[in-house]
Amino acid sequence: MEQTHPMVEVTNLKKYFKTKRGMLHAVDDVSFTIRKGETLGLVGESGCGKSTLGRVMIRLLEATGGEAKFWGEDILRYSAGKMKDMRRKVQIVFQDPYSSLNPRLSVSELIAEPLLVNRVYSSAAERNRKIAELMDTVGLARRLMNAYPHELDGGRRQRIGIARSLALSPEFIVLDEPVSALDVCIQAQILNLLNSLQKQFGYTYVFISHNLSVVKHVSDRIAVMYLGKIVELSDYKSLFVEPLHPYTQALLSAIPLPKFGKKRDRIILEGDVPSPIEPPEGCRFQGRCPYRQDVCKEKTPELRELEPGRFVACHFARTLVPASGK
Amino acid sequence: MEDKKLLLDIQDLSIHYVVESGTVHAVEHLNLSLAPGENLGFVGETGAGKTTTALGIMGLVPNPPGKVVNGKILFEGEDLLKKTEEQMRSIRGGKIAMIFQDPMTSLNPVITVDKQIAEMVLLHNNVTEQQALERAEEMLELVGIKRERARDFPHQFSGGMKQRVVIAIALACNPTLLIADEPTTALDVTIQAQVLELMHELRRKINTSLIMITHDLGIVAEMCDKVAIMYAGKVVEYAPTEALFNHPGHPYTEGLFNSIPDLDSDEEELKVIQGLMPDPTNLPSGCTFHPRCPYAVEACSKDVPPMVEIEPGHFVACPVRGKPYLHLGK
Amino acid sequence: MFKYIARRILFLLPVLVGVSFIVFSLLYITPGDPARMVLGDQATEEAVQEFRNKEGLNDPFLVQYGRYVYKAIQGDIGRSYMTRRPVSDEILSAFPSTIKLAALSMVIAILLGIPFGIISAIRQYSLFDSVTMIFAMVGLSMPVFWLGILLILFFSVQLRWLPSSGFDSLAAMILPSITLAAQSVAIVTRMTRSSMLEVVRQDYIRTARAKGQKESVVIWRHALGNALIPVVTVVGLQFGHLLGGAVLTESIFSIPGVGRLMVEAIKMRDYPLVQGGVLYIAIAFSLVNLLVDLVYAWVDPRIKAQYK
Amino acid sequence: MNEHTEKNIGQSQHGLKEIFKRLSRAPLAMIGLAIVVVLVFTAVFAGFIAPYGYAEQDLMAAFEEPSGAHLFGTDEFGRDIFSRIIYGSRISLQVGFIAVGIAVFAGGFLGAIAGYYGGKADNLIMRAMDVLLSIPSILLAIAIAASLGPGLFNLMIAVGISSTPNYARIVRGSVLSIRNQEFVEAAKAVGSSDLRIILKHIIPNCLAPIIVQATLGVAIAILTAAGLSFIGLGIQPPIPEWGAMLSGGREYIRDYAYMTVFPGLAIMITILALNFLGDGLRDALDPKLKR
Repeated sequence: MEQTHPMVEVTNLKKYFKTKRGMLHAVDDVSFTIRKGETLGLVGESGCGKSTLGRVMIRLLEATGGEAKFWGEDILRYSAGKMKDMRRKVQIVFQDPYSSLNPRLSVSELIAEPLLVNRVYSSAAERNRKIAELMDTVGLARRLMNAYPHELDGGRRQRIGIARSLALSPEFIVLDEPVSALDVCIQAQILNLLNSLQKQFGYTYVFISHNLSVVKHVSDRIAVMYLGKIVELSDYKSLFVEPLHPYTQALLSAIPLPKFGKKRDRIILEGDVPSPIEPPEGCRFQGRCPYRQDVCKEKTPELRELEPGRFVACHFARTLVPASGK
Repeated sequence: MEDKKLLLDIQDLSIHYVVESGTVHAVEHLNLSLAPGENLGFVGETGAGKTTTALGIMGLVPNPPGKVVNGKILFEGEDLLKKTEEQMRSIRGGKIAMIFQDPMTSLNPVITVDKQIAEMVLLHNNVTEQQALERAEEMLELVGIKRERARDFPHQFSGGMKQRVVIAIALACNPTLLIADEPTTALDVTIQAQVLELMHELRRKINTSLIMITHDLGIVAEMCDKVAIMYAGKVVEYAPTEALFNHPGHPYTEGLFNSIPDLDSDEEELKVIQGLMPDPTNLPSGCTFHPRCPYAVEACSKDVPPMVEIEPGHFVACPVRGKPYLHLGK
Repeated sequence: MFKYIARRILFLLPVLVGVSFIVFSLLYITPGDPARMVLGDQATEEAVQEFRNKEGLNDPFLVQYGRYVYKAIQGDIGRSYMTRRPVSDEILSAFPSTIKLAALSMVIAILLGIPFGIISAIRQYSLFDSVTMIFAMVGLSMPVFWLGILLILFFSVQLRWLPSSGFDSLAAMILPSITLAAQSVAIVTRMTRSSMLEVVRQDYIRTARAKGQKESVVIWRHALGNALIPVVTVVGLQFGHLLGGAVLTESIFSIPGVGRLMVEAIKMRDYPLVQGGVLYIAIAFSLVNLLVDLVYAWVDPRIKAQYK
Repeated sequence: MNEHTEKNIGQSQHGLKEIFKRLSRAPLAMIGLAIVVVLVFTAVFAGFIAPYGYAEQDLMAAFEEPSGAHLFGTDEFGRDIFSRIIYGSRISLQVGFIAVGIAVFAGGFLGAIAGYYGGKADNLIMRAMDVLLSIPSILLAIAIAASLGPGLFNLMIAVGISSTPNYARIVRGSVLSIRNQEFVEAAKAVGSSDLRIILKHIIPNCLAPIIVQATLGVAIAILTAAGLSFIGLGIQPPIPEWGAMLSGGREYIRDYAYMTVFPGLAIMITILALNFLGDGLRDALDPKLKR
């Protein structure tokens, strides 16, 4: 295998939003790469910027700064025409299976939309064949072709969203919390579907979620976000076995395990996540970190490769000492 | 379910909603009991009827369209369904308190939080307003909110803090039974950890029984002594937590466990339950789970399965699989 | 809070500039030569030209507008063609009656609309609710001018209980204020009802019930405070509606207010007076809106907090 | 929540049929609709229905009480009031529909631009609308009508402009809320152009509130127009406008009350019907009830 070049290279990506109270740093100087065929998990709590990151990197939102290279080319600088071609290769599945489908279109119209927009087929018959094929692929009964989204449950709606994203035979798909709105049984069905699709077609995924066990289940590597920054990035195993960043440690310890008598030592964080508006210098996590030192307030820790393949943004990773005083 | 002295004993409860498209059988012939001091996990997916059951206990099923059509809810030996509205009012909040799912909308936006807590105190205790407000501040401190914030409005608190206020309201009168309806579902996982920790601590201090409604088996493992699994309006399995987690009996319970990705091991594929929740206006005959059940036999579609005690205290409503199962082997 | 008030007052300025611009533009495009209107048909062409030059009527549009604003700030918005008196004097002398009429109607709308709306909502689908809602719909659909005539017909002509014109005694005020208030009563009732129904479905109402609170307290203490917040806005908007409706009401009941003045002016083609009336009423309405915004901030802590 | 039985999936109609089905469950709305249909029919075929011409004078028969010959009696010139009311429906409906058409078109255009593009365009347009809204709408209509002079066309323009800001606001609001829905993002993600997004995804989804507002708006427009005619700013005689007829009858109110009763009744029934229909439509189109 000669996978020297990663398929996706994101460098110093930034997205700020103007608000009444100042600049909101939703994504703040984020860099990572994704190899072909792998799944990169993106976890973090609400407001950490993970969904924004997913949208900015495929240019559904315009970035404030940085690069997002796909196959070596920065799509953030593409012209509108070139970007339109690019859209066929880069797709997204949304979180909310209710609001992500136009309520006035039927199932077949929804799936046909990308084909129509890009004029993939010239004849309606060919297009309909493709729609039927896509419905088979995602496990939607063909009799639902003329159904409307409001008649269907969340799981089937999400299958429509997936079929739509597959219509243009993309190579890269951002999955933005695709199972968060679903009950566990349906969630499991969708996870299996995504998994088998990847095996069958070799898709590359970015899987965004706040649910750690789901992310762990689907991902090859995982990036943990906190307040617009990636604080830790590594293969899923190391991350779960031996988290390096204090935030990752707290996050993992906070998951209630569905096993009897297996309780871990829980790290309870103080307080709430601070506001991402005009964040101060220094480590974003230092206000809640049980290991904080003086330097954490002054210097922003860079995401550094502590060991091959293991990145962490903490001045004291592996040398954490509980903060004195409190 | 033998009767020691039960705190709560629900017998054959049915609650229906009459809507345009038919009658929703939200709760159907439900049996459930709780001994004093116990913590019961009440688990099921969306639409299983967990919240409706809770509202039924509180006497707060919205009517119309909802109606309790059958059954008894014995609380400390007395049937709540036979109580007058006035008697219910003194039980509500005083003896049975409830925490609702969404802290963002559970508090009145135009009243300061101390007054919202004090209201509860005033209703169930013979105190002056001043004393009630004093108690409110104590409660705030107890749930980890500084006294200085007593006169703030709800919108000035974050989601986790609001849920603390909601908990303070619920516990202000030392209820005998606390019903918590998905108290952490709307919260982030680190905030959930804070709130669960708090509830853990307070339960010890206040010594109340708890019904924890949740869809998260992890929370049950952590918080509860007993578990009831609900499917399509019925309790299908009822067991001590340990028994349920170590050898779940009902095929649905088994399916639930299999649907959750395991943090400790790698599995390629999840063993899922096929199909969808049944339409609540048109439930399947016999065992409501039979259309999705991998073990179903012909009888399942005809007879409603009774609860069978497969080991002491472990009840399963499935005659086919009503024996210890091999979750162990996994 | 002070910051909020300051902001709201600052918002008023562009609105006033805009209103004056509209009013002036409308005056400008009105057919007919103002000079002729003032001087009369017999005036010579030279006299007209001289008047035009003197009054700056030959200047470009924007220059004339600038002058209009400059004068308006000093309270001079032209002279009436009919009476030759300053428009401001004419309007200000008529203004109290109009305000009195609108305010009286507003009070009626609030006193009837809010309670009826609340009771209707609490007893949704009851007979009371149905009857109230049908009456509200009829009230909403009743043309002000027709209602006025019917009331005169019945109470003045047939029963001879109340006077059919004037506004100087309490008895004389009754019919006009009822006439003008009818639509607003209907609107406030409907709004209060739907707002109550919305609020009663909220989670915090369930929380209050779960505390064991009495239903009446739940409604009065928890639901009402929240339900009235959007009603405040509607009441504010109704005031503008009432000021507009006053034009018709006044002309039916011969009340010496701005409205009747404007209707007379329309008949006499006394355009400065018509547009002056519009300007003054718009200013009054804007001030009322300002007041409503302040009340709004006062009742809703979420708004207050934004400007702390 | 899915409260639909599996079998019925794909059977539900979308669009007009579905809306009509839901509307048909509201009796008042159906009565409203029936009246509106009758009115439109009357307006179109006024020439066949009316027993007399609207300007046909018969001074010998002036001030006749309602009778078999003159259903609603005659006015001071002996004109048949029933016929004039029949013809009047033409004027009122014309003014109502065209004025609202103007307002929906202008307001919809401005609102859509403000909502979709946001920023400076939004600011400019909405501040201008605020200015218009700060003049009570009937006064604005009076001011415009006074400047433009009397006449049917001018009346429609005056009423249309005075209600434009309402539509601008409503359209902007719904465009804003729809623009932020994920399905618009999804359309962008598959490469749809702005135009396609607006035409196919945004506009069809904001039609509901516009239709409701337009129905209620026709009622308001008819009322406003009648009001303007009542004070002598609208339609000029002998054209039979209901408001003007009312105004004319006022002088004779003590002796010939029927002259004011019938035109007023005509206005009220029309408005009532439109309001019932609009209310019913609001419920039928409410997406909250749909789920």
